[in-house]
Amino acid sequence: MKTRSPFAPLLLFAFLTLLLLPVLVLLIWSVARSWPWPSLLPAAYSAAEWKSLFSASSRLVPVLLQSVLLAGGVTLLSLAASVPAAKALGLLSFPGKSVVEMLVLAPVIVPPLSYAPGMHLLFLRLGIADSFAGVLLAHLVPCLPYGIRILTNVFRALGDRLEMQARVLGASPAQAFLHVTLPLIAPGMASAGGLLFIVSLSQYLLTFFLGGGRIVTLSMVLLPLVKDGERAAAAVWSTLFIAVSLLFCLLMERAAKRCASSRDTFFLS
Amino acid sequence: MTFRSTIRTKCCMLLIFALFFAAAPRLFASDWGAVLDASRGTIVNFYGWGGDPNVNAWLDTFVAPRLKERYGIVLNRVGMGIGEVLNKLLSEKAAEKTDGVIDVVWINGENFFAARRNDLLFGPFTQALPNFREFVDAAAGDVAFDFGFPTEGYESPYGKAQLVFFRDTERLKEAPGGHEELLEAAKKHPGTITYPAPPDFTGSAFVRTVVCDIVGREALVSLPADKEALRKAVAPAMEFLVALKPYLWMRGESYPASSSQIKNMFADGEIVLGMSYTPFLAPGRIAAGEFPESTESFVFEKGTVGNTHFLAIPFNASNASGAMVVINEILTPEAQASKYDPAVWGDLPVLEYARLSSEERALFESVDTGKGTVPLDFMLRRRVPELPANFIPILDEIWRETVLK
Amino acid sequence: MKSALRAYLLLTPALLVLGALFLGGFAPSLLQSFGYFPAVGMTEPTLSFYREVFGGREFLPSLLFSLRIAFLSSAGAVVFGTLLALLLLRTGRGEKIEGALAAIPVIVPHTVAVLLVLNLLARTGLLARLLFASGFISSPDGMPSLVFDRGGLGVIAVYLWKGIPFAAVVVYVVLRNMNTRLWESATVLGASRFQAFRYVVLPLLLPSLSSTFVLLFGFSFGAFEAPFLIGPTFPRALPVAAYSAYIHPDPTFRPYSMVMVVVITFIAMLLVYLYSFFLAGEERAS
Amino acid sequence: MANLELRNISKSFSSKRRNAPETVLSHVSLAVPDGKIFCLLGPSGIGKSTLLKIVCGLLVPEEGDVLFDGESVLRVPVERRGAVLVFQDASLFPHLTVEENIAFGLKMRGASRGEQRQVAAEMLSLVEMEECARKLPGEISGGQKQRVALARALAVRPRILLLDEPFSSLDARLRRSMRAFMRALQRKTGITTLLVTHDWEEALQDSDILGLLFDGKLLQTGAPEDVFSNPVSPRAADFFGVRNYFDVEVRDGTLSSPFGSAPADAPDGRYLGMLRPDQIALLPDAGGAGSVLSAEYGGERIFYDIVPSFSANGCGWSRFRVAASLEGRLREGEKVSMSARCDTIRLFPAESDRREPRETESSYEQDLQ
Repeated sequence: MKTRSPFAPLLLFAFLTLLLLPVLVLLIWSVARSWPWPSLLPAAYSAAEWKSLFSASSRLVPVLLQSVLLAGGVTLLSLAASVPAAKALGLLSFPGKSVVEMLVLAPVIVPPLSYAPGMHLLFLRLGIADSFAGVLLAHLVPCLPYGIRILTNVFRALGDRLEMQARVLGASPAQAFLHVTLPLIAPGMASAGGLLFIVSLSQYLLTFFLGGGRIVTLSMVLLPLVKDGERAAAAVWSTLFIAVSLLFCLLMERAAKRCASSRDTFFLS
Repeated sequence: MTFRSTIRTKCCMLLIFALFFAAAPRLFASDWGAVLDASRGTIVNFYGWGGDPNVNAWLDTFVAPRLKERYGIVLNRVGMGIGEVLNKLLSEKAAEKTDGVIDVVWINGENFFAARRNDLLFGPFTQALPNFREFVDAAAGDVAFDFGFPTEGYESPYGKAQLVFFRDTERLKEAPGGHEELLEAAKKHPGTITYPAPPDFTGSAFVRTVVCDIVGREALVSLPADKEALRKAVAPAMEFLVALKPYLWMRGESYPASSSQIKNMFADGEIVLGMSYTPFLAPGRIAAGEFPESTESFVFEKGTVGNTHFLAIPFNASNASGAMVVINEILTPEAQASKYDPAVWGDLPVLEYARLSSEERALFESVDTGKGTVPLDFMLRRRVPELPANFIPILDEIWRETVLK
Repeated sequence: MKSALRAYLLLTPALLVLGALFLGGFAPSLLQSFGYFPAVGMTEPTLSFYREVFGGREFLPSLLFSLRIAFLSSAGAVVFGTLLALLLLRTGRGEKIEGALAAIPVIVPHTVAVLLVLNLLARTGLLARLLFASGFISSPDGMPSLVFDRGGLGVIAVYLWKGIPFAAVVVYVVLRNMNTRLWESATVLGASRFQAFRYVVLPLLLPSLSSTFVLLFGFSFGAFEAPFLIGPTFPRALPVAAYSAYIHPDPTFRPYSMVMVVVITFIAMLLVYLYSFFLAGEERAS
Repeated sequence: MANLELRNISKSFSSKRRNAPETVLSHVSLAVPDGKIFCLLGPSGIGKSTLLKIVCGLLVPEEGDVLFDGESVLRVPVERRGAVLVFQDASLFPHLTVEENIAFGLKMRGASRGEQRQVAAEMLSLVEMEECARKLPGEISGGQKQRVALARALAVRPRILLLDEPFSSLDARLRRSMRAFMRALQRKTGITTLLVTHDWEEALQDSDILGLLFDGKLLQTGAPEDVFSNPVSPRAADFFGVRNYFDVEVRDGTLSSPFGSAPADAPDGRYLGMLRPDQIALLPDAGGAGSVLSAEYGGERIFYDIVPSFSANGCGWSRFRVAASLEGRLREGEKVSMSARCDTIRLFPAESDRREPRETESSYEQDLQ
């Protein structure tokens, strides 16, 4: 299938340009002061929006802190709940499995609008509405399915032979999990973690409904800016959003690689 | 939620409100010092529309530092539309949540009406505010009534606004003085005029301005808040808007969702005529280099709708005393004069001019209202009071059904 | 039996969260859609809100609009994504680009994607400026309406921008893992390049394409941000209409919103069923 | 049906790891007369399969030409060339039934449904798989898959049939019966066939013509028995299992080896002598020239590893492999004398390229694969 024709690379280039050009335009907007019709490039540039991003009134630090803590917490909790669930779905068969699989899949497609209003009432009664903990819990719903799905595939690929081997060699279930299964699924967990972090970071409606405006994440800042047409400010915050996501993903990828290499030495030793 | 618990909540609420009605004026008048003490070192969550960076900046850089300095209060501004705020309060009420996070809410019109009807507000509290008693004429029509609905001390005036049009004089030579001329202008410049879709605040006000221009306010105010009656009464205005449609931006198939979009489109030169509920929007934007120098504001000959916007305290505010201190601070001549400056916000003051000292008057007189504005007294003379609050959602619906379809 | 017990035990934390929050969150919406909303004194269950919403003049256009943008955007994403995947495979650049390609749509949220589309496709966007510079149009008004338009093109563009790379990566991975000998066998048996794709590769891709289609369809049908930000004033996408009814100042309007929410959820659950069906097919195939 | 000719084919792939392109085929020429089976024997690598892909048009050679019936087909695209390749893994389309798989090529040519069905039925009966017509590839066994793959290839009535190790993934018994089946089928259809394999027994039994491919070069071509008994080099000899090597010297028309002397018509000089395991006889002999290292029971024969005492001089193997009859079984460590008919010794130049076998024969065979 690898034939050389100039057409295919050209088409590929066009595709990638279409996909990436908008991001470049975004960067230009973030430093544009005035960009009147019909100039192709801004008439005046200024770093004002970037400066105001770092001024006190932008609340950059609390927003970033809240975003990262929230998404990080959601990632950790989701992973913690996903690992056992994925193990059950990936390796065991039990009555009602298909129903469980559907339920576990559902929040990927069913939008937050379906459950956010009711969840808000529920949380009000539990006294965790408008709180960090409440938003954290709420984010588990759209995040868990991703974690479970990825890790189910990991468990399926891994099988339970190695864990059984460990048991035969005298490891307790906990030891077998800790010393055999966990190192083996760690790379999968790391890459799932990257995705979970972003899914959480992107949640607008849930954060809005359950956080009551007190939990201000990057998404919460972004949507009104886009809605009200604050293009330069929106561009700046968007860039920040992408940078944070990217950074976390890279960290996770490195963690995954480290896990993978440590897994190798584990095998060698 | 059980039926019995609902009854119980209702009784509790009634009791609390009754207590406030009876005791509030005396209690607060004598104990403002206690209110100040109670609020020192607290956080006040200020919820309101956050779509105008100028307004946000004023709250963050003018009001917040003063509160911090004078009363040790931390002002936490939360940008949230009033619809969302009311819904949140409603859910909280349904769940009997008594320690709500919202302390101050920016509100007026039909939203105040809905909030009052569902007992979502704390009060009456305005008479407890020293600055309200000193500078505000509580009996004035635009303070005692909000879109025709009595405020009864449940909200304190924040600022006054009026719908103002602006045009690029280079491209739109003549300022349309009324709806017919607006249609003429649209025919002459097809696709370059539009208005935000109601229920956007500005778009809704534009529709009411057209209604008042064509039908007249007097013909409407006495009607009941009944959809069919109103539909009949405003039919000529809706017909006009339908006639205007083909000449609008995107042939009227779609409308900008917000006034900020209008602002961007005007700045981009996509439209030649815009409108804002902030009377001094244009000069601020000209100064910032966003609007062309040739921008000029104008109002219809028969006037445009204007109103007062208010601040209220939710029924379950955790920090009601802090909220009162914040609202009281916003009623100081310094604060009111500061936001009057078009470079800052351009919002009209709510204080009674006659009650101000000469130094305080000087604060207002020193404000430069900038280029391209309509003179304040000229504008105020052409101010049409808002229609009754409960008409607003009905008119918005009629617009959706007749014009948008 | 013991393994079943163990499975349930392992599933408990996840099911607790999903059961309590997801189902528990949906239950009040369902109740309110039938007019049971004690907080505002509505305690008589009724079907009248369903009747009113279904009979209303905006519901059907909204539903059709949502289905339309969901269908067009996900079908487009699948088609163009497949094309992109084939290009990646043919040019042999896949390995390098795949990672970045997979990352872009994931790390850029809908809200930012909306901003990108606005910057590019609005009447004074970059595309219009390029057309103006090359003399195709003389004013922004000459630019066809691509955002805020009734067809929802802007919204579709947002979903395409996110969906194409997603579909491309899914298809690319399946293609890469597909035995190239199948393709080769087809051609030595006399299939042209198109025939080999049509009769061998496409049928084998079909389970993945279907599940990707359903997934993207579900996303675009239920998501709120994009149509809220750059959708037309009329008809509004169903989630936007539901949201607007939800924030109506009069709380007695909430059941109308909840009827729409229930409709959205119902359709989404149908899609979930379809998705799990296709997913099972995909797993069988691999 | 056609005769096939390859002229001077060369092909290399650019390797990512090493910068230099890796030569896979260099100047390979061969001819297969109409209706014959040409078997290409060689260690598993890309070379053999690459050659097949070049014949059917999946790959384009850098140099050389492919001719069917004397006509170059290089410019004919793969789908119209009429050379069908059957892969080792059968490569059945998993989403199509057996019947649909067989009819696939006809469908591509736009044959009517009736014709498709008729040919499929014919082919199914040819490969004796009528009962599986409606099954999916996932539901039939490995041997059946290969038969379907053959039927699928034959259904399009190809001019040339190309088989890429078609049975190597099957177990030994099935492999044997499939090979017999394939031979019978080929005779019946008389289709020109190019087969590649790494199994020398298969190659010897199945081919009309045998070619040895090593390191991208064709070492030797000819009738199977000829190639087997007269290898052109130690490398060629090694294709057929372990061979025994030792020093030989020729002087004045006389050959002298550890096995004795005989007249030889080679010029004077040192040579490398070779004998197959079955060409050496063993006798228990306390004063013999070797000792039994190990014995391996091989069914009809016993294979002995013998340590010869004459290996020290540096040129021959340090261990000999001898195939003996079951009678008079020798014990490990027993001293033996080895004898052979000296006129059967095959002579190679002394500096011939050859390798010492590893510890056991099986590992050597693996090495070949």
